[in-house]
Formats: sequence, structure tokens, C-alpha cells
Amino acid sequence: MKLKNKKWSLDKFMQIREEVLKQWDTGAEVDLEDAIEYHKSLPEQKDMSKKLIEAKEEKITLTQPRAGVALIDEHVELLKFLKEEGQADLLPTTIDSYTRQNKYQEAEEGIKQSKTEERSMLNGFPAVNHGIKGCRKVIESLDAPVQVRHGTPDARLLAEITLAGGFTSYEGGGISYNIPYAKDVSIEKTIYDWQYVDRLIGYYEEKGISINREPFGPLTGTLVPPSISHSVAIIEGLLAAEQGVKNITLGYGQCGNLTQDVAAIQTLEELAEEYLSEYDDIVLTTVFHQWMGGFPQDESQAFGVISWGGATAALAQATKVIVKTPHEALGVPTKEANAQGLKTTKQVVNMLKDQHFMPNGVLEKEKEMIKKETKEILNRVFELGKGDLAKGTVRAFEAGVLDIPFAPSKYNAGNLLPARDNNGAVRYLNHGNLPFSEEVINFNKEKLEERGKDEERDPSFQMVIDDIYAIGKGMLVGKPRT
Amino acid sequence: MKLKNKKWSLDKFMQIREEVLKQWDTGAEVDLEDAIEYHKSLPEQKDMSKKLIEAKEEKITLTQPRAGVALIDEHVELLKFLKEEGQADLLPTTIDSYTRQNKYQEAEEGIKQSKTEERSMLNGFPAVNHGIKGCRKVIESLDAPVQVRHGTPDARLLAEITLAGGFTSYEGGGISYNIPYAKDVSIEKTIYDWQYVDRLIGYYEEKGISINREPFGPLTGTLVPPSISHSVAIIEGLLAAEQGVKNITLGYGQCGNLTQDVAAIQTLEELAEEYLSEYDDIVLTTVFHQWMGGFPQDESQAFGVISWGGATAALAQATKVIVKTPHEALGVPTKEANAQGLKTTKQVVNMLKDQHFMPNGVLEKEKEMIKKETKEILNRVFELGKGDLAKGTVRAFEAGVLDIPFAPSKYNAGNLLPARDNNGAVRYLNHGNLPFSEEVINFNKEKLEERGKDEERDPSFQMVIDDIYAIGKGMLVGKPRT
Amino acid sequence: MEKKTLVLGVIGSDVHAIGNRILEEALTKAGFEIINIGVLSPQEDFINAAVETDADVILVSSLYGHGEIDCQGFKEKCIEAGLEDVLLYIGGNLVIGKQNWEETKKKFLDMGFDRVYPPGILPEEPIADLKKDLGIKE
Amino acid sequence: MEKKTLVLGVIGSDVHAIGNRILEEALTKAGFEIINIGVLSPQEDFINAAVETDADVILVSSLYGHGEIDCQGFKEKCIEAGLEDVLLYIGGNLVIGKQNWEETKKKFLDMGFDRVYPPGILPEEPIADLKKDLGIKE
Repeated sequence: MKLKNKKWSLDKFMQIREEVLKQWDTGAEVDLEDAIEYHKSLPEQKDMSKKLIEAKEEKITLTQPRAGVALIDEHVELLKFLKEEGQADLLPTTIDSYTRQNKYQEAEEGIKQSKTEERSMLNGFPAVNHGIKGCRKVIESLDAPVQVRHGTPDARLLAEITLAGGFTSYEGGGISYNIPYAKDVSIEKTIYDWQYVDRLIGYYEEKGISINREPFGPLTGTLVPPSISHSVAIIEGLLAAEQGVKNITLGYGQCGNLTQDVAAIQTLEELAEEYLSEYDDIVLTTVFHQWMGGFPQDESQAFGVISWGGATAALAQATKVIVKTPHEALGVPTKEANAQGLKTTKQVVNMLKDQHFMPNGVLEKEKEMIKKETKEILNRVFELGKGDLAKGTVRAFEAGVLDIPFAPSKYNAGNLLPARDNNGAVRYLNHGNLPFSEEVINFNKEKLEERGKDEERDPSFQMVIDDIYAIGKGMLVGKPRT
Repeated sequence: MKLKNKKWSLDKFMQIREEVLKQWDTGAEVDLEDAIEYHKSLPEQKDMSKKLIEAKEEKITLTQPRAGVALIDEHVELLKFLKEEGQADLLPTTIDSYTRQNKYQEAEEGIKQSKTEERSMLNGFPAVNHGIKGCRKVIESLDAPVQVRHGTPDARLLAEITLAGGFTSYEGGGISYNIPYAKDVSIEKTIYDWQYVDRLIGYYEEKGISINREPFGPLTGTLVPPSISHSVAIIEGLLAAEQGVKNITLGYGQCGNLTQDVAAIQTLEELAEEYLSEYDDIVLTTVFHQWMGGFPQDESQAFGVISWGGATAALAQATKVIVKTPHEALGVPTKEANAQGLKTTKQVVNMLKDQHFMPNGVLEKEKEMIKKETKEILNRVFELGKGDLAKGTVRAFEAGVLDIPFAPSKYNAGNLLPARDNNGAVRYLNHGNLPFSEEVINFNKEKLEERGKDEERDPSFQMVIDDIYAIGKGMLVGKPRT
Repeated sequence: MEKKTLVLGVIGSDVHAIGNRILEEALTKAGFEIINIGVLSPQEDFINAAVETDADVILVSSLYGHGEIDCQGFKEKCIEAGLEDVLLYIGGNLVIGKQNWEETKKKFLDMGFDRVYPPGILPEEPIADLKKDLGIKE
Repeated sequence: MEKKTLVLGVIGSDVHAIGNRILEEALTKAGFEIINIGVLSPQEDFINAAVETDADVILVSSLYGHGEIDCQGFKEKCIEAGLEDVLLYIGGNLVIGKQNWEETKKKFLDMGFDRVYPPGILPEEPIADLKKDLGIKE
């Protein structure tokens, strides 16, 4: 495995492919020619790339839930319900956690127990075990584009099966589906494995089938500063483009401060366009994730959090919004709760679709700082790789130049401490080894000192913990009780 | 009845008072000296004026529901629930519709039937029938300030009884509780009757008891342009101040466009401060009403509308927000639904309390136009009254210089047609006889022409109807289906 | 064909004026002669207007929850006034609180109303029913 | 008094890392010796860590709904490894979907856990229980 950011030859791809398809029985079913034909036979309204391009042109924000259960019929029923009752524009298929760890035997056990217990014992749809036929049954039963959403470090076989199965969008990336989702898988390995996935999609593109690719924006989902997730999103976007991916959706997880969140979505698109300008025919869209951290247990309060996420997505004009449910604090939601989250979001998004967040001085400053921070990180990544982004990324994680807060991976430095400032925007309390300039460091420091002064305490890990709990307790900024 | 805007002598007040107290048996119970003593005995946390002043200083937005049922014990139980489960900061007592029309005999019948049926047959609390003792039982059972909310053209006896009963805030006014709430009561009569109410509160002020007064901001609640409700609010504020009222909360009903709504709350306070500057020691606060028009029947969608109202109230920094419930489309809500609306709102208000809407050019323009429109109306009102605001108001309604859209009163010209522009802000499609300058007329016209062009139809009454239904159908602007 | 005449109004102490105005607009467009007595209308005003105009239908709105009290004895008074053949329609938020709709409907049918509508319906529904009940061909 | 030792971890294929980190912080502050084996930990890792450190308590988190499968046979394996006296605590989103909490709790008590916690509790609650169960005086 010699990692570099260079489009794989078809030979290399096909060689590795042989091994990949042997990882589980169902791999043998995959035939790329048949898959291309199958995609050509699908009606337009099942094409994620097209749907996203339309939404971008119309400047509307589409809604998409998360959802997946163990068995095929129940999964179809669930998605139909979310489309009809929840008015979802785009559909997901969330993959179960065993499949994410390539534990297909355990997934098989989960399918068996789900049949016996007559309820889903898995937290998602085990697509590899269900194989191409199972996937196509899902696609054919639904009247909307369906995306694979998961959290799989080695997602090669899953990609082969679901794409041949008719899915038109694939989430993840070598960083975003490793660092927050694994404990001891090297970055080198996951970038390599995701080059495979991107090369596969590049192959589909060459054959005229555009598959949408979405790096996972929110990472660990809690207090991730925009410049961290932007850096990762842009790296994964570039790595995907190099392998021939054309339709890319970059993501960001809501922090909660409106100005920062709008600035984040705008800079994400602006920066990505700049960095990706060397690739032709790339179509960029954005996805906004409603708050991914701790939720209030009370459903009414949860509706408030969900709505605020919907409002922010619309005001920021994200191309789509991933929706939470009023059961968020309690685990996997019922289909009714899932539809509720969608309907609330749709109401807000529709009411705000003709309203825009206007530049106001503060927005520009926020955008300027996000861009500065992101560029300082990315410049160093390129430096470390001596111009090669893949190598640079591996070295940047070793050096803590890329670092994701609260991540489980041992390949992550874990030096960062983020905290909210007095207006709820997420800042760096400790920026670890991020290669920041004095200006950036001071900007963050001043913002947090202002809050510390207001709360009469020094910014500390306790402040971070207070912030982590705050939204669940009905606040944004975790101020100490007075 | 010689109407003029001049503080009543105590003699005049006491003379009329004799008749007022005879309107229903319970009037005989009222003893002003005893009432003053009673208020002095109440703990601080039941004082609405104080609570609002604190909130204004802390720049937070307090939550308040609407609620009232026929019987005392059930009413107390309801309000306790909204305080404890719903975390309401301020409490209401909504008065039933019979009492609002001074039909105390019918209210008595409603109380009787409510006892027999063991459910409330009235849509509010018949405070006059329950008398001072009944009111005091409510006040003593609750640990928050309680306001009387109603819709009563002649609210004199109701004021005497509820204020002596310990309520510390009183909603309404001679315009806002007439034009939207009556069919054939003259403005002259209601302004006169509300001078009585304000003089009564002025009397309390003289004795050291500050009662909060709140003109009813939203009027007919649907597509009321800010300059209409501002004109009425400022007139009622001035009339109240003349009679000695000191603690005044001015209201505004959400239109749905964030910029317009923030501009409305800010200009309401700024204009009122300007007009009221001749009176000493006035404390002004603002109240923002979540959308008062048609709601979606679906509860999840309703949560979206409620949240957006909460978000706007917080971003506009209104002193309090009046909260809707997920049952809004279905009539009087259960206490659980009422608490749900409160909790959703509180979550959003708390998450946004440290965020502000910043000037962005568009906000300033919106504020400028609202101020211009309001001043053009008020200037003409003063002119028509030859300097006397009370007389001017009567003549202005006759001349259609004051005019409220969709109002039932025959004393209202009813010439206005409001409609949304392309961003959802409410504009004048037909400004009737409002004394607007060319600049104002053209501004409104251009905004609506822009929308008409976009929708390929001329602005018309059908557009107004589409807008009235739009939020109930999940949109803000009532665009024709394509 | 001659236009059918409808008396339209909001009963009791109810002041909800907007739906009333939209309903007038929609019914007029649909070809009916509308006598709109507006909000805050007691039973007597509906009956007097129907007698004076020889109306075919009385259409009552009630949005504020007191409909149950306000409509007691309405059908009986119509019969006394010689309006036994006039159709009685009612719609809105007819009771206090969120109650079982079927029960509410039955309650008003038992009181002598011919058609009962829940909150939130569009004018198209009663218009279609009116045409059916009055034998109007499209 | 000697510090009590706790093995802390997130079981199965679950990657929820933030609660685990906060729990470590809170338990350490409360005076316990914490062996944190982190996320993605199979039953064997909990047991090995408990044997090696002579732990008093194993505290299992499961946030992703597979807890029901992941914990099958855990108590039995503990007994096999000679850990019959080690306290077993578990907390989180233990099953898929919104189920009756009492039933879920009973299910895990029956599986041999000594304490079972619903989602959303703060660290204070298990800390108080630990002190009680381990006979620690404040």
C-alpha cells in the first residue's frame, strides 16, 4: 500500500476488487456492467445527483431523515412512511453498527434475532448481508433518491453492493468515517480504502452514472469548530475528486450560533470551490446537520432544537438538511417520531425559503476567521505531504495538525478543547498543535476570556463539560447556575 | 360623555364608578382601600411590573401562555401546571367570551353547565361572576404574576374586580379591544370606558401600586402591517399614560418575516419612547405574539411555527413572548398541549438569548419605512383631533385614517388589503385612506409588484386569501401551486 | 336557474371575522346569494334574516368553543318560525378542548343540524355538499 | 481508605466517545481509580481488564441500541473468569426504539447486572449508588 493522492489505474482497482468481493458471500453477486445498466433503467426522480443540482438552482433546502432497520420489508415500510407522512425529499438507508465494523456474522445474527423477536434488533439496515437483490427491492419500492449512511472505516464491499443495488449517494470518507468511528484503524488504511470507494464511483461516472458523494461533516458531532470540519470536508472532497467523483455534497454540523452556522455553510462552499477549482465539472452542494450533540429528553424541547436547526439550514441556504427526531435523547426513534422531526423541519424550511441572512459585519468577520483557520490548517497539511494531500493528511494527524475533538481513534492527537463563547459560537479553548497564527489564537482567546469574565471563572474543562450538557438542559451556552 | 385626552378628576371617576359597580352583584365587593392593602401584602414575585422591568434589564425574553377555564379550582390547577410543567414565567387568566360581551347571566349559565358536565363549557375564566374572593383564590395559589387577558370593549367592572382581586397586569384598550372584538360599539364609547380603566390603574399608581397595562398588539391577528398595530399601540399607550398609567407593555403580532418582525419590535419601542417622552417615569416593555393567524392542523408542523415565533421573539429581544400551542388549529388546547408550546418556546428562547439580530442595511430600511408609515398615520390623527388624541382617534376611524384589516366593527372603514411580498413581509396591497406619502405608497407597490411578477399574476384579493391560508398549509408566502 | 340564498354568520359572542369573510367570497363565487349577518350574531338574527330573505340554508360558524351552548334550541326556534325546511349547516371549533370529532358531530346532528364540519376544512367541501343537498347540477 | 477500582468502557461496535470521557472525568473526581478501555470494547476486554486490575466494578455503556445482543452471556463469562463478586453496572440507550423502561431494566437485571440506568442521567446518580454499594462513607 503506497498511499498517494493519484487516480488509481483501472488495473489496480480491479486487482484489489477481487479481494474485496470475497469479504462476504454476497460480493459474488456484483457485476459492474449489470449495475450500470440497472442505474440507466432507474427513473430520474431516484437520482440523488440530479435532485441536488435542481435544489441548488432553485435555492431550496431539501429534508432528509436518518433511518434503517434490520429486515427488508420493514425497512421499505419505514422509508415509505417517512416519504409520505414525513414529506421527506431525500431518503436514507442507515447501516447497522455491526456492518460498519465489517462484522457480517454478527449482522446475520441480528437479522435472525430480529425475525424471531419480530422487532429490529439492529440499529440499521445490514445491506451487505441483504445483498444486491435486497438493496434493489428497497430502491424499487421507493419514489425518491436513497443514500447509504453509515460510519464504516472499510466501506468497500458495502459500496460495491449498495451501488450495484441502485443507491445513488454514498456518505463517508477516509477521515470522517475513521477518526469518529474507530479506535485503532490507521488513517493511511482508511484513506486507501476510501480511494477504492471513490475510484468505484469514478468508474460509474465514466460510464455516465453520477453517484453523489458526501463526506460526513459533523465528525464527532459535539462542539466541532467549523475550521476542523471544513478542513476534513475539503480534504475528502479533493481525494474523491482525484478518483473521478463529480457530484460532491460537503457537510457541517450545527453549532447553534446562527451567525457562525451561516458563516460556516457559506465558507464551506466558497473554500471548497476554491480548492476544487483544478477539477472539471465538479458540482458542489452543502448539507447542514441539525445539532448532533446531546438533546433534551422532553419532546417539546427537542422540537425547539429541531426547529432551530431547520431555521438555520434555511437561512444559510444549505442544499439539504439532515433531520433529528423528538426521540433523539432516547435512542433509535420510532417511525412516527422520525416523521414528526421531518414535518417540523419542513414547516420551518418552507416558511423561511424566501428569507436570507444578510451580511451584517459580524457575518463577514466570522467568515474571514473560519477561512483563515481552515487555510492555515490546510496549508500545513499540503506542506507536510510535500504537495501530496493523502500523505500530508496522514502526517498531519500524526503531528496533531489535524485533530478532532472527542474522537475515539488512537490515531487522533486529541489535544483540542472547544468551548462556546458568550454568544454561543464554538471557539478553541485549547488548539493543541493546530498550526494557527497569532491572530487566530488571539481571536479565540479573547472570545473565551470575554465569556470567562462574564461567568467569573477561568475557561476550563468544566466549561467544556457544561457546554456539552447545555442544550440537553435547555440552554446553548453552559453557564454555571447562579 | 365629552371625550378628550385629559386625565379624569377623581370626582368624575368616582361618580361613574358608582354605576359601574352596580353592573353585577360582585361589584359591591370592591373596596379600593382594601384592594391597595391587599396588593401591598402580595410578595414581590407576583408583581408583573417588577418582573418585566427585571427582564428588560437582563435582556431576556419571558414566556407567557393563554389559559382560562370556567371553574376556580380547575383554573388554578391549569395555571399551576403551566407554571410547573410548562416553565411559564408569567401567567395569564383568559376571560371567557360571554364576560367579554358583559353577558354575566350567560357566563353564570356556563359556570352551572360546567359543574354539571364536569368539563369547562366556557372558553375562559368568568372573573366578574367569581368575584374578588374567587380572583384572590387564584392569585394566592400561584407563585407568579398573573395578567387579565380578554377582549372586552367595556372592561370597567372586570378591571375593578380583577385588580381588587390581586391581578397585577391588565390587557386591552379602547381600540384594540373594540375594533377586532365588537360589531357595533363606537370608538368614542370604548375610548371613554378605557379611560376609566386607565384612571383606575392611575389611582393604584398614586397609592404606590404599579399595575402593568398592555394594549392588545396583534389586533385581528392576520397580516396586520406593523405600522397599523404600532399606531394603535402608541395611541393606547398615550391615552393610558395620560390617566396615570406608568408601566406599559406594547405588543406586536408576528408576521413571519424575520427582518420585518425584528424591525417591528425595535421601532415599536423606539417610537413609543419618542411619543411618550412627555410623561415622566414611564417604563416601556414589549410583547411579541407568536403567529396569530391560521395554524397547521398537524402538531409537528405547529411546533415549527411556534419555534419560529420563539426564535424571532428572542432575536428581536422582546421582553415577553405570548405562546401558541400545537392544538392551535383545533380550538382551546388541553393543558398538556399548552405546556408543550411553552416548553418548545422556552428551549428556543434560552438557546438564543445570547444572540442578537445585527443591523444589515435591510433591517434599517425596514425600520425606516415602519417609522415613516406610523408617523404619517399618527400625524394625521393628531391633526384630525386638533391636538387632542382621543378626538383625533375617533375622527381618524371615521375617515379611514386608522383602519384595521379584517375587523368586524362597523366603525372600521375596512378598506385595507394587506399581502405578503416576495420575502414574506406584510405590505399594503390597498392602503385605503391611510394618509401615506408617495414614497410609502411606491415602496409598498414595488414590493408587491415584484411578487406579482414572480408569480405571474396581478396582486389581488386571491393573493390575500392565499396568504391567509399559507402558514396553515406549510408555507409563509401564499404562492399559487405550480 | 334561480340563485339559492344562504344566511351566513358567526353565532353567539364569537368575533372571528376572517373566516366569515373568506367564506362569503367563496360562496358568492360558487354562485350563491349570500346574506352575511357577520360576527356576534344571536340565534334570532339568523332566523330573522332567513325569514326575510326566504333563505334555503343557514350556515353557522363558531370558532371559539361556545357553540355547544350557543346552539341549544336553535332547530326548535327555526321550526317555530316556519323554517322547518331550511337546511342547517354548522362548522368550526364547536366545543372546548380537543374532543372526539365523531362525538361532537353526533351531538350537533342530534341538535338538528344537517351538516357538521370540523375546523380547518376549505370552503370547497361545504360548497360541494350544498350543491348536492340543493340539487344543483354543475 | 484505599481507592476502589472501576473498569469503564463502551461495549460492542459502539463508538460513542464523549459520554465515556465525561464519565471518566466525573468518576475520577469522585475518588475512584478508573481503568478506561474506551469505545468498541468486546466483553473480553472488560473481563481481562477487571482481572488484571483486580477491579471492584465493571461499568458498561451502550448508546447505540445493540446492548441487548452485546451483553448476552456477559455475567456468565465474568463468573467463569472468577469475577463473580465484581459489581456490574450498565447504562445508556440499551435497546432499539422507545420501549418501556421498566421492561428494559428488568431484562438487564435478569441478565445479571446489579444496576441499570436509562439514557440521560448525570454521573451523580451512579456515583451515589457506587458509594452505597461499595460501602464508601462520605
